[in-house]
Amino acid sequence: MASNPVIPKTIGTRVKRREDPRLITGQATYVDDLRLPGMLYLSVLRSMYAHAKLGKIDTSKAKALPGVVAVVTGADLKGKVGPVPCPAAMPELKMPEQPVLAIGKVRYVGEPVAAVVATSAYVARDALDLIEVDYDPLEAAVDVEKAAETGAPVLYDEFGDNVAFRAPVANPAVDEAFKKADRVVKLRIEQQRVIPMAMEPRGVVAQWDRGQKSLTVWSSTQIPHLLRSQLAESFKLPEIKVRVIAPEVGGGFGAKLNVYREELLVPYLSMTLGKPVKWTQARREDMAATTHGRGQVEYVELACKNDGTMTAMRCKIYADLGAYLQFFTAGIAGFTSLLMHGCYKIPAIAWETIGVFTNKMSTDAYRGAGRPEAAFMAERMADEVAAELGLDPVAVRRKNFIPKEAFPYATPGGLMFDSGDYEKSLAKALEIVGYDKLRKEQAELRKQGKYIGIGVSTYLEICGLGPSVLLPPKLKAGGWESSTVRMDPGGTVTVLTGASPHGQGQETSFAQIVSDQLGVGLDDVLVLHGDTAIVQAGVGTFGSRGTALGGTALVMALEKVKTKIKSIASHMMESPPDNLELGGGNVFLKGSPDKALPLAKVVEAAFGMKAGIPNLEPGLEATSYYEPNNCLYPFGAHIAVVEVDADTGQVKFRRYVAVDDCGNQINPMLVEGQVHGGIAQGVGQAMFEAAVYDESGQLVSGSLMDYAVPKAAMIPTLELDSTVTPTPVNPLGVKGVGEAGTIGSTPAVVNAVIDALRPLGVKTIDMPLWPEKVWRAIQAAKGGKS
Amino acid sequence: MKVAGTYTIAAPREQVWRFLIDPERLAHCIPGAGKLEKIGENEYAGEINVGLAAVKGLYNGKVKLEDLQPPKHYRIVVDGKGKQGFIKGSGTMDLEEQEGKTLIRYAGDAQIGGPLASVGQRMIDGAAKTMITQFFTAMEAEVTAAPGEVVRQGIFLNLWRYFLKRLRELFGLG
Amino acid sequence: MRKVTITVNGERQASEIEPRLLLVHYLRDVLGLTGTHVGCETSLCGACTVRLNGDAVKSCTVLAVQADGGEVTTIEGLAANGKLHALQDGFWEEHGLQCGYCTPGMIMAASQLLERNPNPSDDEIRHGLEGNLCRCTGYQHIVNAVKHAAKKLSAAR
Amino acid sequence: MIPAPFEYHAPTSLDDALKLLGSLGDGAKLLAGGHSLLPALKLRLQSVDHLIDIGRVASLRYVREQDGKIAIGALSTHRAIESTALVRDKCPLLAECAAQIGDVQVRNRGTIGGSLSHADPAADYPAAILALEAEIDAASAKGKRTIAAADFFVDMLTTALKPGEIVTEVRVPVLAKGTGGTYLKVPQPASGFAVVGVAALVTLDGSGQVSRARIGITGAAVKGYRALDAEKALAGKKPDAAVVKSAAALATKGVETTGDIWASSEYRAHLTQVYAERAITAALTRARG
Repeated sequence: MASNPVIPKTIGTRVKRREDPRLITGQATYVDDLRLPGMLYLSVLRSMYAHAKLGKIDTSKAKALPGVVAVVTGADLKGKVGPVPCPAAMPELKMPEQPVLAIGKVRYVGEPVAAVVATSAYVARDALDLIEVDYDPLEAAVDVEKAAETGAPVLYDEFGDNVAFRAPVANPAVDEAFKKADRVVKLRIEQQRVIPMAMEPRGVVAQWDRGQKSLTVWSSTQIPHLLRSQLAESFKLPEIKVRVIAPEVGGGFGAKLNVYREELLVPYLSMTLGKPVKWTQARREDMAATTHGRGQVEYVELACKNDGTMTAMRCKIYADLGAYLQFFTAGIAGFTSLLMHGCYKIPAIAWETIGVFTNKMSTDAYRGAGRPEAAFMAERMADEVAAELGLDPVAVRRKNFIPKEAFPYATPGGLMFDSGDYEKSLAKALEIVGYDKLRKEQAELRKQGKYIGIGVSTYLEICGLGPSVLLPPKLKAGGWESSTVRMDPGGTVTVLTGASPHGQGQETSFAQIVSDQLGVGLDDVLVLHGDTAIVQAGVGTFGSRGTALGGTALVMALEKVKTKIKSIASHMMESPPDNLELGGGNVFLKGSPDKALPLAKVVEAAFGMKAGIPNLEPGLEATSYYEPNNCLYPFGAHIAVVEVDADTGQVKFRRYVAVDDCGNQINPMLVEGQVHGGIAQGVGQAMFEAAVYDESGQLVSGSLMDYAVPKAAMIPTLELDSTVTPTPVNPLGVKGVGEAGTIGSTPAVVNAVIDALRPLGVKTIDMPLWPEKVWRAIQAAKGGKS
Repeated sequence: MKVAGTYTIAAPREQVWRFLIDPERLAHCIPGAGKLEKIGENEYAGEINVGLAAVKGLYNGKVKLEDLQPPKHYRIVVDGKGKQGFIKGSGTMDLEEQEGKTLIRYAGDAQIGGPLASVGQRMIDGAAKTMITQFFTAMEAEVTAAPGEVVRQGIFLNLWRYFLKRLRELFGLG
Repeated sequence: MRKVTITVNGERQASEIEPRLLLVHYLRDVLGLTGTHVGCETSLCGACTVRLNGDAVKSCTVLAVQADGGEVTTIEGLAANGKLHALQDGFWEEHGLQCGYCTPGMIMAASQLLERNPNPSDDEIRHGLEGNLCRCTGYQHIVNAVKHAAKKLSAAR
Repeated sequence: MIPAPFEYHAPTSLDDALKLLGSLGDGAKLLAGGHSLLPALKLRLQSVDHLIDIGRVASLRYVREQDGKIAIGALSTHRAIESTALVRDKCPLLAECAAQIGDVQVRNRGTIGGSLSHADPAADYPAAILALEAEIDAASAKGKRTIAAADFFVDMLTTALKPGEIVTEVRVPVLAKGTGGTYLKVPQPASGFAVVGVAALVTLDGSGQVSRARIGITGAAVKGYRALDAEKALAGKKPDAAVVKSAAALATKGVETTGDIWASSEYRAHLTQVYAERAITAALTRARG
């Protein structure tokens, strides 16, 4: 395939999105927009306690409220529905059972305790206030390091302690290198918990068809097919009796890449009550009870020579898992450790990951999922090496880059980097920002008492999962994606994709691929997704895989369709198929576009069957599945320039430059959009966002009153550019760009702030860089105790 | 959340102590509290309408006095639950006699949970400070009242008393 | 229950509603105008922004009874005679949206912004949209979209 | 997201509103713009039996000059205050303050009367109202009275308003030549409330000495307050940088600052002093013309 690259036509151009007309006119249908006859409304009562024994739950008053149809508790559901499926499997992983509604104990604030079904959402909400629950509060395990210690309050008595897994990967070469090192730099890094906060909260509608004995579930999910398989298994229904629809989905960022309790609860209630049931999450529920991201404490050490050459790296990662295991909860830290060296040629690495249960919401994938943590580690350490040795941070990076000649590059963690040219993207970013001049300006301004900081991040990530072995073993899907291409009798093209985009724009980029390959207009292509009754099979959209995997499956299916088109045309044009090409709505002889047959005639022949072609199978349709043989490794260079107000600790952006390399770009406008959005979330983590739990496990930043999602004026104007280093892994040469911005930006911002304050002696500040923390770091440094 | 501070009451320690272990008079001074029922040795239960103006809620509360060392020290454990959340806390009161007045040192730690905590964190510290001030002001009025005198409590009256006290202190009249 | 008459997108609507019904629920559940979204419950995200008597308001923080006798414009009523509003066009041209959830509120807020300031700077746009959160775009394309619309509107004047 | 049920009343005159308020008693609550009350109702942090929507009392919606002052009807929105030429020209401090409240949509609906009555410790108005020594009129079935700004903010979420009283008008002075004011704020990045907000108003005499200084502070403590010590430290002085700095250092003297996740009590006090310095400096620049 790699030898047959796609000829670019609309590919590489800024095609306007085909999804937009319905979205800008208010005509799109999100889950909460569904109205079904006889629909009932579900409201969920959630625990106010982080850790408590559940006593009596009195639902009698709620049941008596007019309009209330049913009230259920964990006891009512026991043995009937649940537990929540989890595909995780690691050696010696402790796997707690996650009931649909709490049984016996609650383990985080927001855990579902009871549910009300009523004839209106207002009544359902009123009824919640009438449910009385006896809690016997227990001490909560909140801090991840303390929770790992013996003597900490234990979430699961049956496990004895809170350590879910301990995965040490020792390497004698690392110890050896540290012994020989000229210098060793160390950092403790806190990756605070953040809340994904898709603008559309989660929602589920379920409709049980009594006649057909079939279930239809609309869910705001990134993985409709996976959800169908899990629902079928949970309800012991054949998959043909379960249809899952992900209608318009208002963002996911990894938080909708899961099967949640409500996705079992709502269908169960629809099945038992015989009516459609709808549940829409309120924002505070979303913040408390949709998976969180990050949540790691890392102890990192790096050995280097006096010239800045990095020789070995090791880290110990405490992963704050939260109270239950969701799909990827246990696996995220694995990505962090595998990529801890970033884009640097560090010969030896070692790590230990410790997964710890805490009385908080589960952590799971959030834009980047493990890689932002890794990039942060590598990029912060690169700056620390530079500071330790008095070198320029850029020089240290250049000294240690994996050179472009080294690809494919086998990493010490056992990965195979596909392609890269780290120097190129860095050089471009430096040029745009005017690095040398900026450094001079910085020195000048320092003399005037102004603290300007320049933060460089040359990130690297892994995406496009990928070879199936990298996904959780018990996941009911591999690392593939699928596509069907079907030409319609009138000459239009319907594409079915197993990817399930929710803002990324694949209805457009996939139409571009089809348009270029078949020579049809963009308006003649319809891309369908997100409905298991329409789309053959699929895995979903996450991990920057949509275009790389779904797009490649599409190219493969198109190849098959094209072969058939050419074969039909060859009969009609009396020319061998190899001599034919498609373009401009025609099939034509290579080199002679004037000798053309309208594609419509071929389609007519395939559907009308009147051209007298022997042995022709009617129709023009093909399906392909694509599983890559390797992952993809996008990279780039981000440079943040900030000014710190040393009197208050406030940080202001002066510039932000990003040069990203995601291989070939189908639609540069969509790529830009992904990078912009990614950077905003990365800046959000660096400067504003934190899921703050207090000592007793209360989520005190549990609403938008205190959880600071960046607003427009908080994000700087972004100066973007790109380099193009195609991957040899897939025929499109594309990598993936959904997460790149998030991964690259966080360390750039933090490095910039530390860089600004370096003369004062500040070495590290934990994220988010709230003014008080920055101010305190300055005060401490001034007092000589940084 | 941790709170700590001192408050001086113009009354002898014995008198303050008697007040502090009298649930009925105590309840009279807890902002929003109704009648406290005795449910055990030094343990009382009742309804408290806690909060400030716009954000008020009804809590079912329990108060327990522990580690009683008359007339100088005890520990108070409070546990309240309502629709808007819960409050669970404990604190110590240490009484020191100072020339006929009593210096009260209080220190406590409270957990506030539920909806209150998830949207109201910015107000909690201020609310606690406000309510503590209200409590002590009310208490002072109660403690220093003549026997048999019924003290009218209420937020405005107590705040007024508080300001008068501050004024007196300011001008060295306290 | 209370009777209200509200003109929504130019059509008079008479309904009998509970006083506690929020304007956003009235629009979505009573009138079926689901283009206006609910994104938070603390009056901060702006996804529910509509125009009420000309003002951009968060329809989650207005009771429907407060709008009695008033005029409401929602995203569904923005395009005139089947022609997209300059802002709708701008958001489409400049890729000012991804998942689309914040978009109706963002566009409605931007429509007020451009009425008050027909030629805003980047900074004025960013501050003028402080009541609307977007989690996808990083706002840059939104700023471009508003500028695009401003240009188009001033050319039409 | 869904308020508990209540009875709804929509009087169209102040008299009717006062009658309702008088007759319905404790279970009744006034609804003006609703941007303090409705969020609390939606979160069920508060519930009411009766909601008296005074939004239709048109007589409380005005901004006009009268007797050398600017009179603002209680139902004037923040937007009206920020955008009315009269306020912008003659009392820019207040316009600046109004312009920094919440966001555009909030300012379109929220009212000065509602905000003041709610007395949120981190609301913006208290700083400006205190610095301007505004007068606040309150009406009840029994009559009308005027409350001085200094007496209005009693405690956290608590004002000097008595049960049955409605704020009807706020009066601020027309600022004379030689007087400069500004409102500077550190917005909490999520909610937009003031972590700290400082309103500084200074008047310089012919010799360039401070003849009068008023500093209102919000966000820092349980209620808005005047930084009297800082004001005193400026009065009668030639305000060079050192004088301003030492005056600003007194901005939290005797005040117990509050703490939350965004700013501890200690940091808030520090921030108040830094912003007081900046606000005073900016006000002086304006006073000098």
